[in-house]
Amino acid sequence: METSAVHHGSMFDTNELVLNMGPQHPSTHGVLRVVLRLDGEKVVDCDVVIGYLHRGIEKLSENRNWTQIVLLTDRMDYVAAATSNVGYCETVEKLMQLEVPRRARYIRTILMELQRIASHCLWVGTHAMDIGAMTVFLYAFRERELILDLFEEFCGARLTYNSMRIGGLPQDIPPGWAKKVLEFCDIMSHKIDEYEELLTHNRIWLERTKGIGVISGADAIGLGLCGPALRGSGVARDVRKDEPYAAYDEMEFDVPVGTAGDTYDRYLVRMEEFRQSLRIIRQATEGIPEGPIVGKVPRLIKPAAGETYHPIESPKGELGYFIVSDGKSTNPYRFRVRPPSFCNLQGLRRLVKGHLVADVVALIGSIDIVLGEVDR
Amino acid sequence: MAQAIAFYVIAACILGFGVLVISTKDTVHSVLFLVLDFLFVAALYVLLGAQFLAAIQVLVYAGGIVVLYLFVVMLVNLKRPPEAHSDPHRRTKLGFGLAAAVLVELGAIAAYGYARPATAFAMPAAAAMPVSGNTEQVGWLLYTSYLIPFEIASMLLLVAMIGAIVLAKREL
Amino acid sequence: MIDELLIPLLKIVIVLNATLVAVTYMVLLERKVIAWAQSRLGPMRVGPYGVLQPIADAIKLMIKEDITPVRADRWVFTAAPIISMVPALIVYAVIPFGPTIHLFGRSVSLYITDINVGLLYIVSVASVGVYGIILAGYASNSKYPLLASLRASAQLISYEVAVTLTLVSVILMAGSLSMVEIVNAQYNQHVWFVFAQPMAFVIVLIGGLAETNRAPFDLPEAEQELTGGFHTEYSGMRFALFFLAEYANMIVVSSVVVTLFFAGWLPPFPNTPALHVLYYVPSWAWFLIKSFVFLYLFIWIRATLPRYRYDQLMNIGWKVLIPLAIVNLVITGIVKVALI
Amino acid sequence: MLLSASLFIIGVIGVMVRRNIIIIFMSIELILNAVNINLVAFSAQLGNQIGQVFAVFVIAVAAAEAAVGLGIILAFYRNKETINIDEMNLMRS
Repeated sequence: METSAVHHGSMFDTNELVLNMGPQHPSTHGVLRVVLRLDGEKVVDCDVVIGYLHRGIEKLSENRNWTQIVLLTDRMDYVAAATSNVGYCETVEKLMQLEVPRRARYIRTILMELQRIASHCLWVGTHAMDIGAMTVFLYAFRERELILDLFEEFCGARLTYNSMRIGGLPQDIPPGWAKKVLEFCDIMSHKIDEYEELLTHNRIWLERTKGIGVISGADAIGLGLCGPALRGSGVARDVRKDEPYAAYDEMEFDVPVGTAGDTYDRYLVRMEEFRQSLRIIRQATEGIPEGPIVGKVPRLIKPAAGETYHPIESPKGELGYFIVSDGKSTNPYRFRVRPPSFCNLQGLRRLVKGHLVADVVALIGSIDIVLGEVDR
Repeated sequence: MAQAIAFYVIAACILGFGVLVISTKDTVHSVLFLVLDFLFVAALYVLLGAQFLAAIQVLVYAGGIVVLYLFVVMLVNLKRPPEAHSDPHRRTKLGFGLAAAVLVELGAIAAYGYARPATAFAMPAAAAMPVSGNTEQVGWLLYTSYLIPFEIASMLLLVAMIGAIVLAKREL
Repeated sequence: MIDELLIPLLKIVIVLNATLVAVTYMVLLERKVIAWAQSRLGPMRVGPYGVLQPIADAIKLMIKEDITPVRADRWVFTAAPIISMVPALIVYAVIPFGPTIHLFGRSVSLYITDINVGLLYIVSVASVGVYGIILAGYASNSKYPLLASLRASAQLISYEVAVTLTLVSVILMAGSLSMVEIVNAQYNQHVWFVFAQPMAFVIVLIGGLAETNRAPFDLPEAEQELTGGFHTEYSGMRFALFFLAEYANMIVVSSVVVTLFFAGWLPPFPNTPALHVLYYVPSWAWFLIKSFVFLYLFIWIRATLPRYRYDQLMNIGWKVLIPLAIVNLVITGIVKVALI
Repeated sequence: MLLSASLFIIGVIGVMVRRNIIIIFMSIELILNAVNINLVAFSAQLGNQIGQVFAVFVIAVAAAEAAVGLGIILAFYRNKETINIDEMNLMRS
């Protein structure tokens, strides 16, 4: 593999040091490799090298039948597997023009928002850990554990759920589950305050995140950033609001946006998203309608020839599926994912320039990437 | 007796490490030997009853100056030996010659000293050896009789500091 | 003969061993306290509540393979951990754990030696400790350790300036450089120096945190940034030496803080006759209790705070602590002169 | 005295023989230390502290010299990429 993407001439420039960060580095969140060119500790330039976790999910999907692909989508954003599942199922439903029962859409919404909280828990933990606050990490994992328990009760798995079916859900929620979700919401709202107490007004935290990796709204759009990374720069783009799917059109929630576009604002946006997610979960759980959980799905899933693109708002940003069906075979003709982590990652180079090595890890944490999704 | 033994051991170490400092190929090793050398010099000071100076020696020399050297060595970190080229014997002869001259001169002084034993120095008092309050006495002298030199030294340090910053700064 | 040779030797042996044991248990304490702060249990498997964990750790570190990187500077690579360990240990020579007491009919002082430049000795020996870190970074022949060691040495040197300047004001208060005399001065002046010199105390505490590379100033070993910092390439016993040196330095810093600002071995309110009951607790116990409080504080801080960035760290050192130290020194001088 | 003289000689040899400017600087430090040893020895012999006071001055001067000297070396290295003293002849050419 050609990895020597570092620009030439640096060998002879004694003032610059080429530092290879990753793929085995404690804070590159998986197997990201960042080649930094340093002047002292200042980052002059950086190259992001990806592909260490490439499993060919897109190509693989073209050789699986439509139901089997759900399982593969689990392995993309493995900290938010349910969201990937829903995104795929909804795309196929759109392709087949299937009607999903309202109950299923509500439960999907609850699961996705739980997943968002779980993913943000992981993010806040690792992000704080990268900046040196190790306690938040364990606190956040404690709460993530509660969500994993809820998922386990729902579908039996804790990480890769495979919890969606085209046209609905594999099974209904277990009795008493809704009550547990509400209990969790009560616990979680206190815990968010606890994280904020440790970080939001901490002077060291402020100094480490304010003014770091500033990016304007226009630049962020230009780079194709999405999700909290985009909203941190003041662009109120949220697929849940702009192109509602599942049951979001029936939910009431706000889209938090930042102003400065720095690491701190991205942090604040995500912290507020915790609360908004809880709000959505409460509304959805209290309003789960009765009814079937699976729509009228044909025995053999075989969409008519055609193509479609369907975005959803994953915890990391806009997750879109582009699927082409030739109408003849029982597998997609073309399967393409627009992963938010991948798009956000290309902003990294722009963000880290001129900052210090210590900021690089803060910024990697701040754009919240999952390598499984970047490489697929 | 014990003092004499200690003195000779320390002296041997100082000289040995001194030789190593100038003869080692690797600059970093050389710096390391320099540190050891200075530590032994500090030990010698203790032996001579100058604890304050010993502490200063360790603090300033070992803790400060040599760290600076080490920094510079690491910054200009070169694996290639800088003396590989350009005839190494050009000034070597001169160096040894000069050293020999100094040695001869010293020998002469020593011989002279033995020939006319101690009249000029009556060695006033080994009894007046300060035992404690060494710091106090040095401080007292520094701030009374030698106040002006002291101030000049501090000015020198200030100037040196500014000079070093100006030199080391990349762009003004 | 016994008084001159045997007792000092005995004291050295006791202090050295006690230090090493204390250091290993310090590691356990840190793991436990942080675990509690993070709603975990910490080590629980070795012995009841994990109390034998340090022994297991020691055995593990000793029998681990000791790797020297191929392109490392072999001699310096081996010397570096030793260089960082030795100063950390010999500092204990002047730390007074207690006054002179009577034991088996002899008067035994609870310190190894009391030299008249005690504080200066600590500062200068501590300044030698930086070599271990620099050389480790250099000898590893690897970029992360090199970066870390440059960071570490710059950090140590700049904070040393602030701490040393501050110590001068304490010396002014006490009128002596000897550690024992400093404690006695606090007895004679009827005040713990922490109340007389609150600013100095804060500066020394912060500087002490920075000099021991503890959070939030643990940049040289910032795991998330520089993998392992200067000991990235080290393993086995050599790594253990660095580790021990760090904790030994922590104990030194807390001991120095206790001695300088909290009257060392004296109980609280030493001059109040009503509270003379407190003298029934042995002096060394007071010393250890006070030190323990600070060690706990260090651990607590580590569990709570994020890490500073390198340039911020230097800013605090040069633009905040050193000016404050100088101001403090000048004020102390003026007050001292005014009182005379 | 002999000790300090010998150290002095080692320093002189170092200055003359080595090409590496950093080692030359270190040799100068050795020479200064030799002087210091002398001063302290005399102070101990004569039983007064003046020698030590001068030694303090020498240390201060050494520190200043090291700072400026190393600054020059760094500046020079940045421009010329060498620490070989024979190649330092800017004035001449």
